[in-house]
Amino acid sequence: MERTELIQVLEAAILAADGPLSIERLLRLFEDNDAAPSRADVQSALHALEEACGQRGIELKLVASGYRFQVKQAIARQVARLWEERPPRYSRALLETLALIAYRQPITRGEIEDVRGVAVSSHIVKTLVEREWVQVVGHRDVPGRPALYATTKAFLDYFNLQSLDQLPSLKELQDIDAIHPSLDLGEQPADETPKEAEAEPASTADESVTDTRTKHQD
Amino acid sequence: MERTELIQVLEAAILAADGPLSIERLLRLFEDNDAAPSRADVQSALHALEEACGQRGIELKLVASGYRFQVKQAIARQVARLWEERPPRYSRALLETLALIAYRQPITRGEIEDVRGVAVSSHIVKTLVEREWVQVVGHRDVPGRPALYATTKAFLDYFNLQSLDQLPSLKELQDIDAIHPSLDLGEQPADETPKEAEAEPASTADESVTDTRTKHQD
Amino acid sequence: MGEQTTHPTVNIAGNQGEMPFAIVQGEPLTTPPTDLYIPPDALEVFLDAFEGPLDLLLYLIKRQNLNVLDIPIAAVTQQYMEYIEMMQAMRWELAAEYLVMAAMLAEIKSRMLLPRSVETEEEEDPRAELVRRLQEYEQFKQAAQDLDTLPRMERDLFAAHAVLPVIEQQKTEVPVELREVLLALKDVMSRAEMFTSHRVERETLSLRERMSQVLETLRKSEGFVEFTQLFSPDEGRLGVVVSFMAILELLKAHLIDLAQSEPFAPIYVKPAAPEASSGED
Repeated sequence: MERTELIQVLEAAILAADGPLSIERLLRLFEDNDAAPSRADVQSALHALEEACGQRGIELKLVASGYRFQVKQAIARQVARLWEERPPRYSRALLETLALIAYRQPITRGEIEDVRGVAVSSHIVKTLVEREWVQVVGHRDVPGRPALYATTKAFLDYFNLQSLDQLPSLKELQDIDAIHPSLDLGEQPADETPKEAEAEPASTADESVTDTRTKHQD
Repeated sequence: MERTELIQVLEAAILAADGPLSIERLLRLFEDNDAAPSRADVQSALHALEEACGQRGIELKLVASGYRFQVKQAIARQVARLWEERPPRYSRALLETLALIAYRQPITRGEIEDVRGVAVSSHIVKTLVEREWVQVVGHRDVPGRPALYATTKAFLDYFNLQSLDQLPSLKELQDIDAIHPSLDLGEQPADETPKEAEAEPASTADESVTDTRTKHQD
Repeated sequence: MGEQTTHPTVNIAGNQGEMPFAIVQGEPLTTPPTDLYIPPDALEVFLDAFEGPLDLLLYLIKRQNLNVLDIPIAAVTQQYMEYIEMMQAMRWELAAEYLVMAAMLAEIKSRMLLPRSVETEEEEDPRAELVRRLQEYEQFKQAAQDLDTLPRMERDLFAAHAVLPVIEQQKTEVPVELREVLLALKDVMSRAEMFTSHRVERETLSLRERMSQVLETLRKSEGFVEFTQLFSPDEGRLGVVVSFMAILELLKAHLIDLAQSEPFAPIYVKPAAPEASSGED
């Protein structure tokens, strides 16, 4: 198969698909083809496709479940005017629950409630499951066998991520020893964090927010 | 607005929209823009976009309600394989219709509906005819002159049968679970045929379901 | 629920007046209350603004720019209690979690007051557990905010799609097993209560097949077919009988007509229709 043709088919397939397409799925397009391209061919073609987007309004993006084309961020706001409806906003409760599932998975509802200090409404869990951001991956072997929740690839796709690694890192916990070194609590791992932590505990949180925001505004 | 940017926004908008976009709708994207492009600008940009597709897998198409990108015809077949993964299945309704035509031929759509108790969609009949499993062999001489359907040789070929005789009898069907999946039905002796065929050939063809039942009760 | 109304500003000191903290009767409250007095109308909004006791406590601590690691437990407890009492006075149904926290604070406070026994080494700071929970909660509160700022679909990102054109002569050759067809028939027959018949149907099928063949022959020849052409002697007597039965059957069903111009002249078979092949369906 000609490279030009390969690139065209890949472009068309990714655009025609309902969701991101993995390399495996793309390779299967050529399965019965006599001159089926190799994985390396496909990867190189995808690379070419990515570069060809330079002057275009869209870009090729690799997210958790594969490749998709998306509107370039620089012009997304302009394009967003197509839709009258405002994009959905999510409550703090939902986002906190989602964050706990993302960072602590697999996790039970009870464990989420322990951290948040309040009950998690079933409505929130239902919404997360219905959006296919979260799924039950098993049950904890304790009385009641509570469901264990984990995030899905669709969650990563939605947030433009390839893997959980790409989530913003959690703010470090500080040891109370930093204040009272005499009291050895023995619970938390005594790493090197306390020193930096001492510096300015409150501000780090705020800075990271601003960082992320400015990063994605341009 | 820069022409390059205009082209990018138009491309992104048409690709991001859920349906074709009219020029009016595209113009509205720039409504509050100080340097809003004119209609002529947009048209010329669309033209440029169209030409830029030369080497791509997609093309810009003007359909009744506006512009959309679609996969080029030449590679559409290849791209369509994306959806082949899940082999399509015929509906129960289609299989029942096919079975009734096989066992009760020649039969009209109305007669099929009588047995099934529900309307037979033209889509089903069309599919069976297109597949060349079923053909119209005549018309019943009643008002409306409904088409009479029968199975074809292609039907027999597909199911690896030499003749309809090799289909199990209705009675045997009751024990279908006992029938070997490969349906090696060719062993049945054919010599009793004439005698019993004589018995009452007419009734099955014309008379309604209930009639058949009452008449043939032993 | 909007961010503006739900996020108590984390960093309070000297950093006021950006976004309204809450809107009460149309008046924006840009500054979170610095003392304990909250306008009664604002109280509900205020409570709504918190995601629970940990969130409220965190707010109380941050508001005074205190270090989470070194909470002046007495002062914070007092403030917390005052909120709770006020809310109870307003007869709001407080989530049980708020009361549990009140009890926990009271306990820590009393333990802090107890004189330390020197012998017990490595005694835990009574606040340790609370501090751990506060920090942990803060961690995820922050993570949730970070998550919210990530570019995401529908809001910042839009997937690009092209449609697939109608593919010409695309034959969808759906595989079907005979067994499936038979099962379908079994179903429809049971529904139609056909199985009460004890007839053997095998013969009928060959008869029916022949009927279809005769009709097809007629259709293909587009008119008259000579009677004898419908028989093939090489099928033997059996085949001839079946063909004959089929023709009789078709005659009876008024699907064909026989025509003969004079006695002993060839018999012709034709479709019963006035016109041969018109108007299907």
